[in-house]
Amino acid sequence: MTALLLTLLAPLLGGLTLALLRPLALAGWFNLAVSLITLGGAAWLAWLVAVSGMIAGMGFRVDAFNVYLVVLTAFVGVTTSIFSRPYMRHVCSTGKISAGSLRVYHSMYQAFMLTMLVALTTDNLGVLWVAIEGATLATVLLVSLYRTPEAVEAAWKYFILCGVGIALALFGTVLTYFAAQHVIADPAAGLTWSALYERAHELNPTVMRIAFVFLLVGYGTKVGLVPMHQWLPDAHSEGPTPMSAVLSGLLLNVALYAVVRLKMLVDGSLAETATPHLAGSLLMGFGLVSFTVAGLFLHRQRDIKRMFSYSSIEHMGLMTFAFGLGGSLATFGALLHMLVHSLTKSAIFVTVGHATHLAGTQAIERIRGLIRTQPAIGWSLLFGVVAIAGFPPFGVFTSEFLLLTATMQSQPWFTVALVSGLAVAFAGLFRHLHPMVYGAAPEGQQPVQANMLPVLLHLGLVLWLGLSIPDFLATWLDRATGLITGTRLL
Amino acid sequence: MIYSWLIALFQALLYVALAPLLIGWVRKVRARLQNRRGAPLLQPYADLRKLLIKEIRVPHTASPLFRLAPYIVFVATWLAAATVPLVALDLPIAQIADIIVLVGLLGLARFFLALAGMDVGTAFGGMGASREMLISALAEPAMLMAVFTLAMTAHSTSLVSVMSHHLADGFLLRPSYLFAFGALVLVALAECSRIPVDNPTTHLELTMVHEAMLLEYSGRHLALMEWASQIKLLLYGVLIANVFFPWGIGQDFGLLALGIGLVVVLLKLAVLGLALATAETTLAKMRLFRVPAFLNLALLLALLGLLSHVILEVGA
Amino acid sequence: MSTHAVLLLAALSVMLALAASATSLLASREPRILRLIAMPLIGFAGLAAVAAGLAALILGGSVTTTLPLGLPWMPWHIRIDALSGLFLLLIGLVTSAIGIYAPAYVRDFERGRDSLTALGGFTGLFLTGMLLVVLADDAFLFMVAWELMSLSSYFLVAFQHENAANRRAAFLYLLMAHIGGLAILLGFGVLAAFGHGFDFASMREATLSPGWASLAFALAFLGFGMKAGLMPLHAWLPEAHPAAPSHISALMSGVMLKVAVYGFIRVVFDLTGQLQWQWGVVLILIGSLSALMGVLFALMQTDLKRLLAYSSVENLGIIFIALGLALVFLSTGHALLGSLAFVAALYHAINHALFKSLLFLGAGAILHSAHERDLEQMGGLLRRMPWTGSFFLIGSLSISALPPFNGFVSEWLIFQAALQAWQLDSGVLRSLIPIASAVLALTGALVAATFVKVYGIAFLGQARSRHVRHARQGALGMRVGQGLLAALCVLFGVLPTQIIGLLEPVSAQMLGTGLPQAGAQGWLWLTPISSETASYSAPLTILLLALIAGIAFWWFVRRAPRRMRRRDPWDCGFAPPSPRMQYTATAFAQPMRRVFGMLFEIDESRPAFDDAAPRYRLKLTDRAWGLLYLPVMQAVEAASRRVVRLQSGNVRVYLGWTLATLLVLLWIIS
Amino acid sequence: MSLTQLPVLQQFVLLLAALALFLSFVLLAQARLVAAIHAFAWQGVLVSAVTLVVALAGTAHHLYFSAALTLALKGLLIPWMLHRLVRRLSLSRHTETLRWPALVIMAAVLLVIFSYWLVEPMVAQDLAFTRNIVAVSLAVVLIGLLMMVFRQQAVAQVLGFMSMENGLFLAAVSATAGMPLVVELGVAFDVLVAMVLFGVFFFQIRESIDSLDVDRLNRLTEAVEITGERPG
Repeated sequence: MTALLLTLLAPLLGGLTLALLRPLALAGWFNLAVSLITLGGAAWLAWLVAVSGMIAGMGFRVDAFNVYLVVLTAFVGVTTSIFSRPYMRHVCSTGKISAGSLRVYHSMYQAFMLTMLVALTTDNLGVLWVAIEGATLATVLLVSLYRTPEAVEAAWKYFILCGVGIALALFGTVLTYFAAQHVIADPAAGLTWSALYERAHELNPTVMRIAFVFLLVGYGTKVGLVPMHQWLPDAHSEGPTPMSAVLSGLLLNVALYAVVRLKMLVDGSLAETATPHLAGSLLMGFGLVSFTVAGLFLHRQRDIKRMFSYSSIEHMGLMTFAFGLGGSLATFGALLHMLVHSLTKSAIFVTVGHATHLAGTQAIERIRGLIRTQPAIGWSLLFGVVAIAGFPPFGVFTSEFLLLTATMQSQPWFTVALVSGLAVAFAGLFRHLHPMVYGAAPEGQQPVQANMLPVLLHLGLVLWLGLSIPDFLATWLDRATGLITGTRLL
Repeated sequence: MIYSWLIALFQALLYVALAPLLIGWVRKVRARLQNRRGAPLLQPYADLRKLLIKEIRVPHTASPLFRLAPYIVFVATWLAAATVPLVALDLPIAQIADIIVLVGLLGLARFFLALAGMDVGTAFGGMGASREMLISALAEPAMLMAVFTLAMTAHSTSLVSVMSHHLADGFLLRPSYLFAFGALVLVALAECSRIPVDNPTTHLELTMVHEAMLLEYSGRHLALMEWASQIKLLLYGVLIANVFFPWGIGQDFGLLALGIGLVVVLLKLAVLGLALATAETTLAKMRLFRVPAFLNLALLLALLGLLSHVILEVGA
Repeated sequence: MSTHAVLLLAALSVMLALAASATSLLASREPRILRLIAMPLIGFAGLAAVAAGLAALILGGSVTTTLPLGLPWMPWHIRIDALSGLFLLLIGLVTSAIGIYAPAYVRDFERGRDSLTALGGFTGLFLTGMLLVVLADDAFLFMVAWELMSLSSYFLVAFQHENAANRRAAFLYLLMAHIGGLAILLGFGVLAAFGHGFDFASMREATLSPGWASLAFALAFLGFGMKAGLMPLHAWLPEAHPAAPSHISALMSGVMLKVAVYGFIRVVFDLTGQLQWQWGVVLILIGSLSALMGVLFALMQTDLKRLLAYSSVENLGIIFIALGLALVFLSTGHALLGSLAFVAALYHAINHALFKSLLFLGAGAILHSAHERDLEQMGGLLRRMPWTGSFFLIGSLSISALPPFNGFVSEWLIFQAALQAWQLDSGVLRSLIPIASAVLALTGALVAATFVKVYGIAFLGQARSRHVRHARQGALGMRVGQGLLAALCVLFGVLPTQIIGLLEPVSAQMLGTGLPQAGAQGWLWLTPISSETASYSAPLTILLLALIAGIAFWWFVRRAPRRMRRRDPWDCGFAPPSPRMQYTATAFAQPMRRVFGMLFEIDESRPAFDDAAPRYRLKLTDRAWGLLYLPVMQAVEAASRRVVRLQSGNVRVYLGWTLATLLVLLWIIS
Repeated sequence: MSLTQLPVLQQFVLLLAALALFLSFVLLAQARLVAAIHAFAWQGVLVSAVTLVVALAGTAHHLYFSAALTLALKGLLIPWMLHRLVRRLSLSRHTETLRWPALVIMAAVLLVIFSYWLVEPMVAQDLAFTRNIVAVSLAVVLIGLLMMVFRQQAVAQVLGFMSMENGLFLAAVSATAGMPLVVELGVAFDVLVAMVLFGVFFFQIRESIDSLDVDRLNRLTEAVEITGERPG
């Protein structure tokens, strides 16, 4: 429990102090330190969970499903803060933002981490909602940090769309609570996920069905499911790059996590009805649509960050599909995919950040010949995209392998859509990637000092996961799979 | 064993010896048909002899391959010929190569012939080579198809088995054989560069095919090349004669059998030569781009032969 | 020598390959490392692979082990049986030759700006990938290795990426490789679904309904066929193979395509189990198409490496025809004939690996010393580089399937198998197969034409450009590398009986029957079915050829002492010909172009009579593009153009979408 | 059971709910911004009143607290903030002409029917704590969303958003006897922060496009034609 408190308090206090901390040079380091503490707490927590299986109490619940996401969140938080320190200094020195907004940036960074961690660890659906809404509030200011018209516009859209979505989710939560009241006497416990999960089969299916639709549309907006995704590329492309990294790497995951938790409840309550797999089918539908549409979007990109945010949508769609498909194999694959995708994608965004500094623009047609200008950036970008495109020996391949074979086994016809979607997305990515990394170096672009450590760290991990999944992680994922599907793989 | 090998050797030498005679005979008959007296029957021998003793002139631009080619062409053709039963069936040498190998050996000869044509780097050489390869490319499948028809009938690609199978059957009217025969004749005309595909006697620049490749040769090189083409003609003659009308060929290695075999095969060849000469006097050489049509006819015949074999003879 | 030695050798080979890529990480600092360490390591890896392969073939049986990598519930399974042994041998032979050749060849790049680390590192990974594919015994490792192979070769294709054509080639290559890989993966998915496990052992156990089996076959054929460059999925091949450095082209064309063949054999013959004759028919048809079209395109090319790439399409077509025959015979219960066709396919696979690599290395040598890929600029190279010239001649003879070289033996065996079609019951097959063999014959003749053209234009005649006129003989290593392959070509051509003895265990292990008759008449006589049916004695052929030629030569020289004078070419008495008067490659192909014209899109412009500077321009494109590839590309483009309307930019529209989605879903569930 | 058998308090609740629904119609159609804000304030008051009545009727005591909270937040604080903003943005005189008002109103009516039809089965199973106010609150939510779709004015959009929140509160109290306190607080806090941020954004938007017409926030789009460069 202390571990959990440490994990949660560190960003809370850190955020507050950063809001007040004057000397900017220090802020970056302090930010990093706080993230490190958080990571330490998360690691401790993970160890405890690995030992005891689950930690619950004080309205919190840490089990196999969310503990690895907690660690992931903390880890990406650390690496991104490593990257963001010099990056934001550079931004600040170019005069794009004022010292004050830099302070806002740092405190909001920690606030965002806090909301993420709370959303993951809480056992209360209401608190979950509050936390995710909080994440929106924390990031919306960061999106408009640069104060350019585009940035403001992006922030507004982000705010409005996610606000509405979240509101719908709240309605869904209310309905769930409504259904719970007829099952659970104690009103206080009416929103505790664990309590609901135990008696899920008693929840009134009619209510839960409607509730799930609201929750799906609501949190789905956050996940970036088509057609509620429109905020995502805007927010990613206009916010500072570290923000894009954590948005793509963490926020989407957490939203998807919420959807899956709720799907578990609905599945329980619909088990005896005529449509037991309603939730699953809805997820599959949304997943496929997002996956395909995002793949097509990739072909017509002009902005490098927008491009990769669409690729995030595509992968979220893939995971959603996998969770909808159900079955231990697919679920295991999806869980793994959450992990490797956020690692890879945040690595890519870090690299993209350097590339944009190098070229001085986010326009794809102005980023050319990176390998010639600065091999480190060029190769990292190339390898990152290769990894995200699902080539071994990177981990994304492993999850896609599991996912495709699972689909082939249960729903063969969907594989056609999946394969064509993957091919389209691949072509879309590489047609833009090739001219960016290859070719002769353009005139007047000087190498920038870039810290490639986060990228190497992430890609190294993804590579490791692709070659072999360590036992503790395997058991976590397997326990989570058991939790979600009821059948374990190992 | 040794004896049979000796006979094989004798037969091989027989090919070399007889080849010019066949050419002489064809020319003679043609001359007669054109109301000329024509050169004596043995003129080709004299030509070869003269070429052999003449000095060789090699272009500056020629590479070593230019001088190597005649030997390879000659030997490959000869080896191919040696495996075709001429007077006696079932010689050990026939085991070395079945029909496909035979086609392969001829291909080897052609390959080097064409290369030799291109070696000097004159326009005509290249032209000849290009056309030769076109013709052969179209002729080879037809040839193999025809051969396959026979092979599938005899369930074997070895000439010996084909012939003995044919002998064992006695005289049968096989439609497939009829088609195959037609195809093989057309192919033979093309392969031996006879009218109507090519004119062995012309040196009119733009119509040459075979001659264009030999243009730069002289002396013994030329002799070898000419000789090789004569052997090739003889080979096809024997192939047609002995495969479709194997009767009379020596079944054992007794002198009598061999003698009869020789006489019979000479008679068959005489008849064939007569036919060839008649054809060449009556037909005119066709334009290069009519040749594909001509060879497609051959291919069609061969295919018909094959199909009629599959459908009419094996089926049911 | 125990079976574990096989494993150790294989492991050693992989290790060396990895070591090669590891060492070349330093090459960016110290360029010579690539030449002095990395490339030799590749060669040694090849040697180790040869040893492992031979050991596996000779010892027979199979060894398996697992590595603590891969999925948590499924470590990497390794298995070496006769089939893997054979392909290890194949990979090893070519790779060792390249190990000798490459050091001298990569010297050129030390001056260039392209990253040597990339070159060496990805070459090592490429080799590793191919080795692991052959060693893999479970779907996961297989796919990992497979994609590693594709990926690293993609980087090698994109190696000289300042050339836009190379970039496009690399893009197309990786895209199609990716799609193919996914198809294979799905095929494994089917097998795994019935076998309840990703390891091949449990897939073998699986019993599939014919429908599912056919699905698995179709997926495997799609995937592996795409990699093997079968028509009409070949488009990437003639683009990608020439783009890579020549020794890599040799690896890709000579070895990687064979790895695709291996995968196909492994999945269809080994894992899928019950075969169906319809599959055979499909293979035969596609194979014939690829063989014919491939060679026709090769004949039309003027870029040497492109030409060789197209001829790879043709040869893979031939291999798949043989596999198709094997499928037909096996599924109709003619085990012996099946294994005959099977062995023929394997034999041709090895042969193609040998002579195609030889030819690519030759092309590389020309590129190295004359910096020229365009046939129209070459000529007279035989005198400039006699060694390369001679080796290239051997390669051309082998690929043209002329006795007594190796290409001939395998095609002869295929013909022999095809000619046994009379044993089949179905009249359709009885008439289809001989026609396929006719196509094969036509292909053979056209190949001969193609390589007469290549050799005649490139090595004979006179140089057509200055830099070719001053080309110099390549370094010793390059010559030795080619020499090794050339020697192997001759060896495999002259000793077919022994080679088949080597191949037999494979078919014995895969199909349960070998070729008992093949060597029954003694090592001199190759009699695949029986001595009455067909026999061929390569040793005697070459012996007699040499003997008679020798005698004749000796006789002539003795009788007529060499009286020989050099003179200008006669050329029917025209002026002494200049290089520009020679027949060009385009001209050489003109008759064929005219005869087979309907198969291509030909865009030809002849000069007018009164043209001051007359120019002849010819552009020849593949109909497959217009029929298959462009429509797909346009469809995707159109679809994306429609879809982006979603991102209209107006937040109210977005909100409208949300509302609509909500209402629709609510309506659906109620 | 029909209305007549209900205790008077619940009848009162129904009445208030109906009024709230009517007010969101008013919000939807109201052209003048200030008036709209007033309407919104009244809606907030009604919601809190509903909460109060439910508290009186029921046993859940924390509902008194949440009623007070709602009143403070929705009835007073937020409307006041909006007023200040409108004044500072000098939009007091601003009126906005709604395109095809009749159509929009019809759509809203359809939404009401839809939500009733949707909630019908729940009511049929007689789960509702009070009679199907759930339908009403759902309608309020959806109409709020509809309003955001049809209003181009940023402030009006925020009003729509807030009235959605009202609908949520309504649902929370009517369907369930109020959410757990921690959640109530959290939600209230979020709404407050959201409001503050909205205020910040009004100014940012204004300074970037010197207007609050959201239709002019349309730079970030992909729909315009581009010539996709070939690969490689």
